[in-house]
Amino acid sequence: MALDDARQWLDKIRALPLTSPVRIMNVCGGHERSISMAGLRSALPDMIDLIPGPGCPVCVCPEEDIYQAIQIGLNEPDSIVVAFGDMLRVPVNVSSKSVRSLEQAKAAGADIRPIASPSEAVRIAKSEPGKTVVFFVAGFETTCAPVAGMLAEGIPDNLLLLMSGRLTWPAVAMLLDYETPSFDALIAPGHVSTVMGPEEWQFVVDRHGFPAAIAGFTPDSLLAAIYSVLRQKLDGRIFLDNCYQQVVKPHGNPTARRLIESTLTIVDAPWRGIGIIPASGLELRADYAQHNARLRFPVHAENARKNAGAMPPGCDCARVVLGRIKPVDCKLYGVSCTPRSPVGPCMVSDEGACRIWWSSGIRTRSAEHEETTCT
Amino acid sequence: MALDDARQWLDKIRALPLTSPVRIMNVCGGHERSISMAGLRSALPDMIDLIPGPGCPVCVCPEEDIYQAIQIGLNEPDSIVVAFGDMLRVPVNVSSKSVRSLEQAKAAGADIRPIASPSEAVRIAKSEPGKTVVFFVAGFETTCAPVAGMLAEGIPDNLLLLMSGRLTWPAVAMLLDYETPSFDALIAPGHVSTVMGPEEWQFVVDRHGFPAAIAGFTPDSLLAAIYSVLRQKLDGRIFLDNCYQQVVKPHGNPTARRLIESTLTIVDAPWRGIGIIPASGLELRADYAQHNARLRFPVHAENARKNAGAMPPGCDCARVVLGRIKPVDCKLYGVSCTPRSPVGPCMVSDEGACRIWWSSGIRTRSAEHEETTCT
Amino acid sequence: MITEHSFSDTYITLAHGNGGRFMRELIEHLFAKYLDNAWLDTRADAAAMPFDESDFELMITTDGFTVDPLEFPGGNIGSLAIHGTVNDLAVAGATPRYLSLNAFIEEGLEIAVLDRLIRSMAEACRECGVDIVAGDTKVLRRGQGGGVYFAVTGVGQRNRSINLGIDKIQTGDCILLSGTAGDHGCAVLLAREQFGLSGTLKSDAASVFPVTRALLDLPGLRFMRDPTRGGIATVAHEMASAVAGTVKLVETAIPINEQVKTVAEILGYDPYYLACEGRVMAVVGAGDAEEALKRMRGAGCSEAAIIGEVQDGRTQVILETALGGERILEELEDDPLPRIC
Amino acid sequence: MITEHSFSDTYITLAHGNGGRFMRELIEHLFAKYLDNAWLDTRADAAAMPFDESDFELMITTDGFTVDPLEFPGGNIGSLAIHGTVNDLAVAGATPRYLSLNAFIEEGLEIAVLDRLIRSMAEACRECGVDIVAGDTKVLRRGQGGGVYFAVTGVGQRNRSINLGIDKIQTGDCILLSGTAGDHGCAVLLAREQFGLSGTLKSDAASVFPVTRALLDLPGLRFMRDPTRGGIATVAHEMASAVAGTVKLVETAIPINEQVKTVAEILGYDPYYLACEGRVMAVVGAGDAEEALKRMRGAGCSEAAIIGEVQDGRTQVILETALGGERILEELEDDPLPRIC
Amino acid sequence: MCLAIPMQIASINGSRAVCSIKGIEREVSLFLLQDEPIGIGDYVLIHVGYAIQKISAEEARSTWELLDQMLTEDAQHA
Amino acid sequence: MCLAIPMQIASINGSRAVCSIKGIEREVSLFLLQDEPIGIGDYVLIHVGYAIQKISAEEARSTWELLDQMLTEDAQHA
Ligand code: SF4
Ligand code: SF4
Ligand SMILES: [Mg+2]
Ligand SMILES: [Mg+2]
Ligand SMILES: [Mg+2]
Ligand SMILES: [Mg+2]
Ligand SMILES: [Mg+2]
Ligand SMILES: [Mg+2]
Ligand SMILES: [Mg+2]
Ligand SMILES: [Mg+2]
Ligand SMILES: [Mg+2]
Ligand SMILES: [Mg+2]
Repeated sequence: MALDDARQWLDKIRALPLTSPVRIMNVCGGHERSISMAGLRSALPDMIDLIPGPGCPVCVCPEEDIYQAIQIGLNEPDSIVVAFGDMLRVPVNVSSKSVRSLEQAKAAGADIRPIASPSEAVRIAKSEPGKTVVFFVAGFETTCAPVAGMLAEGIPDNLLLLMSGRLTWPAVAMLLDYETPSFDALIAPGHVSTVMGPEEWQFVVDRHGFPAAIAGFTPDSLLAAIYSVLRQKLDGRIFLDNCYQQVVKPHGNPTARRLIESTLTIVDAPWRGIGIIPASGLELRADYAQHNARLRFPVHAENARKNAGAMPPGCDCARVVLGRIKPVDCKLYGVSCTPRSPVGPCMVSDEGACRIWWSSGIRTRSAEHEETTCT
Repeated sequence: MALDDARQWLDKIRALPLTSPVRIMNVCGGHERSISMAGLRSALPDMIDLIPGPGCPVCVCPEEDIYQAIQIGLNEPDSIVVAFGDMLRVPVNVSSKSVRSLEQAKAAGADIRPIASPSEAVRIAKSEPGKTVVFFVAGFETTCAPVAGMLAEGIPDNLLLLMSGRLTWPAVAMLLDYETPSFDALIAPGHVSTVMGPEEWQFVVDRHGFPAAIAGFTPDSLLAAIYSVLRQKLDGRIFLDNCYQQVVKPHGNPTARRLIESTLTIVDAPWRGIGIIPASGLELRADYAQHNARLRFPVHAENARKNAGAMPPGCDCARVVLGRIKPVDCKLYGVSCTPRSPVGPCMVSDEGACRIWWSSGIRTRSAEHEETTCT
Repeated sequence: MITEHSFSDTYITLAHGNGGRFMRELIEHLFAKYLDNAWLDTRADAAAMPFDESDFELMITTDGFTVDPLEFPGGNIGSLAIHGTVNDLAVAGATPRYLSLNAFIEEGLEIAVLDRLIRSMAEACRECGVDIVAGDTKVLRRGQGGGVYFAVTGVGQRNRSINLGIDKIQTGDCILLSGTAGDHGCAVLLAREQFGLSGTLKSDAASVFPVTRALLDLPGLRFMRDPTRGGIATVAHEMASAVAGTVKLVETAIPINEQVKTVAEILGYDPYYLACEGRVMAVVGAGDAEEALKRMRGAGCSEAAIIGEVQDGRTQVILETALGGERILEELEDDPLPRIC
Repeated sequence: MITEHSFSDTYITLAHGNGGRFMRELIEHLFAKYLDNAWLDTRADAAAMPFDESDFELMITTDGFTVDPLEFPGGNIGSLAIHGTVNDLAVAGATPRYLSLNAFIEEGLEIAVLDRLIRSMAEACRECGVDIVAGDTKVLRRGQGGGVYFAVTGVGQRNRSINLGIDKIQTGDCILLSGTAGDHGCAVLLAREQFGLSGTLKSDAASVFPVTRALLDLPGLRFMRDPTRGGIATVAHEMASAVAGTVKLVETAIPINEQVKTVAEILGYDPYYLACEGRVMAVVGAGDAEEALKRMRGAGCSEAAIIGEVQDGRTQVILETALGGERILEELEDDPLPRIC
Repeated sequence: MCLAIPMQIASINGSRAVCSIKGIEREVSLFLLQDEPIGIGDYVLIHVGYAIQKISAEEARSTWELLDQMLTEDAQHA
Repeated sequence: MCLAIPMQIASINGSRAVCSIKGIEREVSLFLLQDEPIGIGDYVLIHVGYAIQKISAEEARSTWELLDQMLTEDAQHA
């Protein structure tokens, strides 16, 4: 049924009288993944260019934070580091002989466990009272809401958090403030909007005059949103469309927003490869200082560590994440950087733009994508 | 060479004009084991009856102490119990479905490790600073001396001791105070004397007029001692002979004795199956209260536990240990009690009289040993 | 020629045992490098070797079995060890005869559990018509190892006239799957009660010998394999490499249980990489594909389907999506981890 | 008739894997109870079974290998796995031909170590003239498991005219040992660097095929076995049970390395229970004993000796001590533990 | 990011619930929907084990559908 | 009890020593012999990893040997 709907939307898009290329950015790795899983790029008209933006919390998670999580696992006695599975393979900037990821730390003897819910972090902490459980949280608003819920419900003394929460809209706002934005229309993230409400994205339309639509994660919802922004552009009627009304309600989930406000605080925060974006991070409020792994443990990053926080040499993730170049435009893409041995974070996560492009079969610039430079 | 010596001693013994049976007691499991390993019982004239006495620290170790060690291993979080290997299989008086020995506690998940030296206890404690290491010490003077050395050299904070040290001579004194002692002559323990000096055994000769000789652990030394006590009896010249002059020096090892005195204190102590023998136990001095597992942990033995400290029903270990009956005289011997499923402690240790007799091939009273009742 | 290979890792990780590329490279560049001989083929399910002068070849296969938990809906590690070994012989075209069994048992395992495992093993042997003729047990020090590991070697016989092999695959051949994909992997995952998930799904673990026997005299039969660790995507990759072409799978044609789809969605896994333990992937000349399908169904595989074909093109596995788009199914890199994204 | 057996334990302990009585009972009353069939003989080193109509029987054996540490003077778990498997075929009178290999590798093992192990394995294969023709690897979650376990199945061929077996043993037969007892068990113990002990002793691990081949056509040859787990005392027990008589070993005749004697003394162990991995215990009619000894020595076993004989009497193993006394060698109850007494 | 799927509430126990979809059950937290009227049979969107929103029965649609419909109606009325 | 064996001191490092016998070495503590003059080459008796006494070269003998000898000499002198 949804599939029939998707076909209908596809037909409607194909029927649109597009005359020039349109670059549509999404800022949600889940969108990017659905696009790729459903093979939308190959199904859509060539004129439409789907551009992944800074939508992967794994890719933008600061290198220093991952390094810190690894060092806690390796060095703090009786520690257990838990993290969502996506984070376990992201590399940090150390020599290839050192421990480069949480997964390698696990092989080297650290107790690192992938979890699929904050509830599991609480359960593990309760079942191992003699250990210190450190929950390394990288995530956007959608993920920070359950974490806030977990905190508000009360957590055991031996559960600490290493928070790398991030807000999505400040990153998009920054992209739009560039002189030449790298896209023409925005697909806004559906689950972020489910929690925070669609109103957060109104600025794209109001302040910048860009077509925008909130999409869900099924092909039909994504295609509806793509159709919407294309029609907006063609018809010159720009508004914020909501193509995910099943769950994106006015004002989002007020309870979740209240819990985020009461447990977390907004801070200036570094995005990997991008730098600091003002007021874009979510950190524990001072009341939770006892549970803040940043305060409880020494900063393990030796000052001497070269390239702390920097992108690996040659890696163009920063510009990829900003949508300024496409993955294939990075000189390392497919050369020294592949999913097998990723150089930059964008090649690690299933949501990373480089990884997704690689998985879509795009191997070299010269082969299929001579036209892909979008700067 | 020592073997040639042994043959010569054997010939000398065989040449002695024995006319009535002589019961020679040893109070050292090591002696008993050497006797059995060398097959001395079958090699000696029938008139000579070698009787094992209370010479096995494993057999006489109080049941309550073993129970306590097991419970520490099972219940105290982050504990490691270390013990000399001999102690791991000794059963306590609980139902056969419960955890009955340290070895079963290990199978049930406790961290129990056999060690061969007090130095290993220190090493383990140092290498696992997050754990509490409990060293369960059952042993006679010989073993308590190295433990005293370990204490005097200084031990890590996380190393506790559960002391079941015992002195040998008070047990022999008790046997001699009986109306009808179960033996006619004593082979005194060589390594206890090495540490404590031969003088400790002078009372056997002086106060009780019993032949006595200190023996080492090679067949030649044992045979020399057996020859000596037989000659003493035959010639009517009773004295304390030292057939182990290589290491048994006057006053023993004064340093070891001094260290025992400065770290351990003599207490009234229960012997499994025998009861309390006054001033026969070695416990930590008050200065080591911080390292005393008895003081640091609750007594795990619930008061409700039936038979705590008692001998198993039907088990005659008490009288076996006292040399008042021989193993085969116990009704359970070879019936419900075998090395495979020991009932009493004497069937557990390689030094236990019942185990040793079983290993010597003695299976039933009626078969080879109709004459073995010695009460 | 054996070329030198330098491993990018210093330590063995779980990825070296998951059926994917890391494991293949470990086998090719370490085990096979040293152990190479005329009969060893690390890509084959069973090894054929001369032994006597009669009509049959002696076939030997071996597999190690580790599952957490030891028991799961539809089987346990005991029955699985038999089925897995029998299946490797079956897909190679052999009739399974004798097995050897090694059991590595962890200190502290409940004897009652072991009793159930070995009993299931015996039942599976009877059902498959095989006998365990040699065995050994070792007890391991308590670890986090999960209780028990089995290693089973299977010896079977194969008619010398049978001529199957991954190198027999040709462009234009059809690919069949004898049942739903990923049930075993998903059932085991659910049995772990990790992630708060539960379901009624059963493992597909079973002998595939009835299916392979039914296909064996089909003239167009090129190759069969049981898609175990790494799932159908991994077998598709092996086929693509062997033929140096494209294996195209059709999303809508692949039978997948609804519960498998749902679990995959919840955890962000891809069902094509989840293990089966009672399925056959068969490659058949296009002209015989319908007949092969009929025979599979006749052997009790009601959900058997033609799921794709072998095409000229780059060495790759392509999934034609429901929307008519295309997606590359990459070679499995690593064990799946639960995702939030 | 299979009789019911009730285990005195609730949990598996290390004693269930040490070659002694607990393990035997586990195998007899659990594994064999369920897996019983015409060919399975839990007491045999290798299983003989009909396979073809030619002069040879197909022989299959299997063994699991766990050693801590993985490498020890005189070998490692890789070479040991080959020698151990080859030896089980050899002592059964077979010529080893093909092997299968299962490797269970613990997460975190250094690849360089694995590299050394598999290399040694390959060398051992070449030296023994066998090929590994099937294999599998599994990676285990990190435990205290010790890095790697191997399970090896061996297939060999044996001339149908050969008629060896533990049931061929007769009263009056002589028992030979091809070299010193307990070297392997002691060398591994020393390699553990536990108990602060060290020494220069090497494991005896090696193929015994040259020895068994040399003995094979001796008319008086009744039985051969490699005294591995449980040592020569355990094999002597198996012989005593089989003949329902007394096996008498002579202390002064048993070759034992001085270092083995010393370690046994220090820790309170009994060397007769320590494992060999390159020795043969052979039972030979008294009239052929000297010839058997000559052949063993001719096959390079300079320390081979006649160490005892089979006598009428109670089913037991007696050690005649140096002083002419007698001592019962009990059936191994449990793994040895270091003693203070 | 923010992988989430719809499930139906099968049972509720305080702020915990068991949700199910197509035979798969998952224990989830309803803590983030504590201010919503919610009951057995309702559909919710689950992210990392937490219900983050109640799902209404709408289809995936774009405002353009409504606009086009209105325009068509306008045209018809005109 | 008190299993102990003689070993020869091969090297000394503070209160620790390496002792050897017949090719087997063991690390032992000399702490209990701290008041004895002790050196490389000396034989000591080791119990649970501790040297508990220095060993002198005597044979296993009984006082009776001495007594018998004295008696024989007495008889000869008489
Ligand atoms: S290809 Fe690799 S190095 Fe280049 S931008 Fe992408 S992740 Fe970074
Ligand atoms: S035979 Fe067993 S029950 Fe009887 S005295 Fe000896 S140890 Fe105790
Ligand atoms: Mg196989
Ligand atoms: Mg297989
Ligand atoms: Mg297979
Ligand atoms: Mg075996
Ligand atoms: Mg075998
Ligand atoms: Mg073997
Ligand atoms: Mg064998
Ligand atoms: Mg395999
Ligand atoms: Mg995203
Ligand atoms: Mg004693």
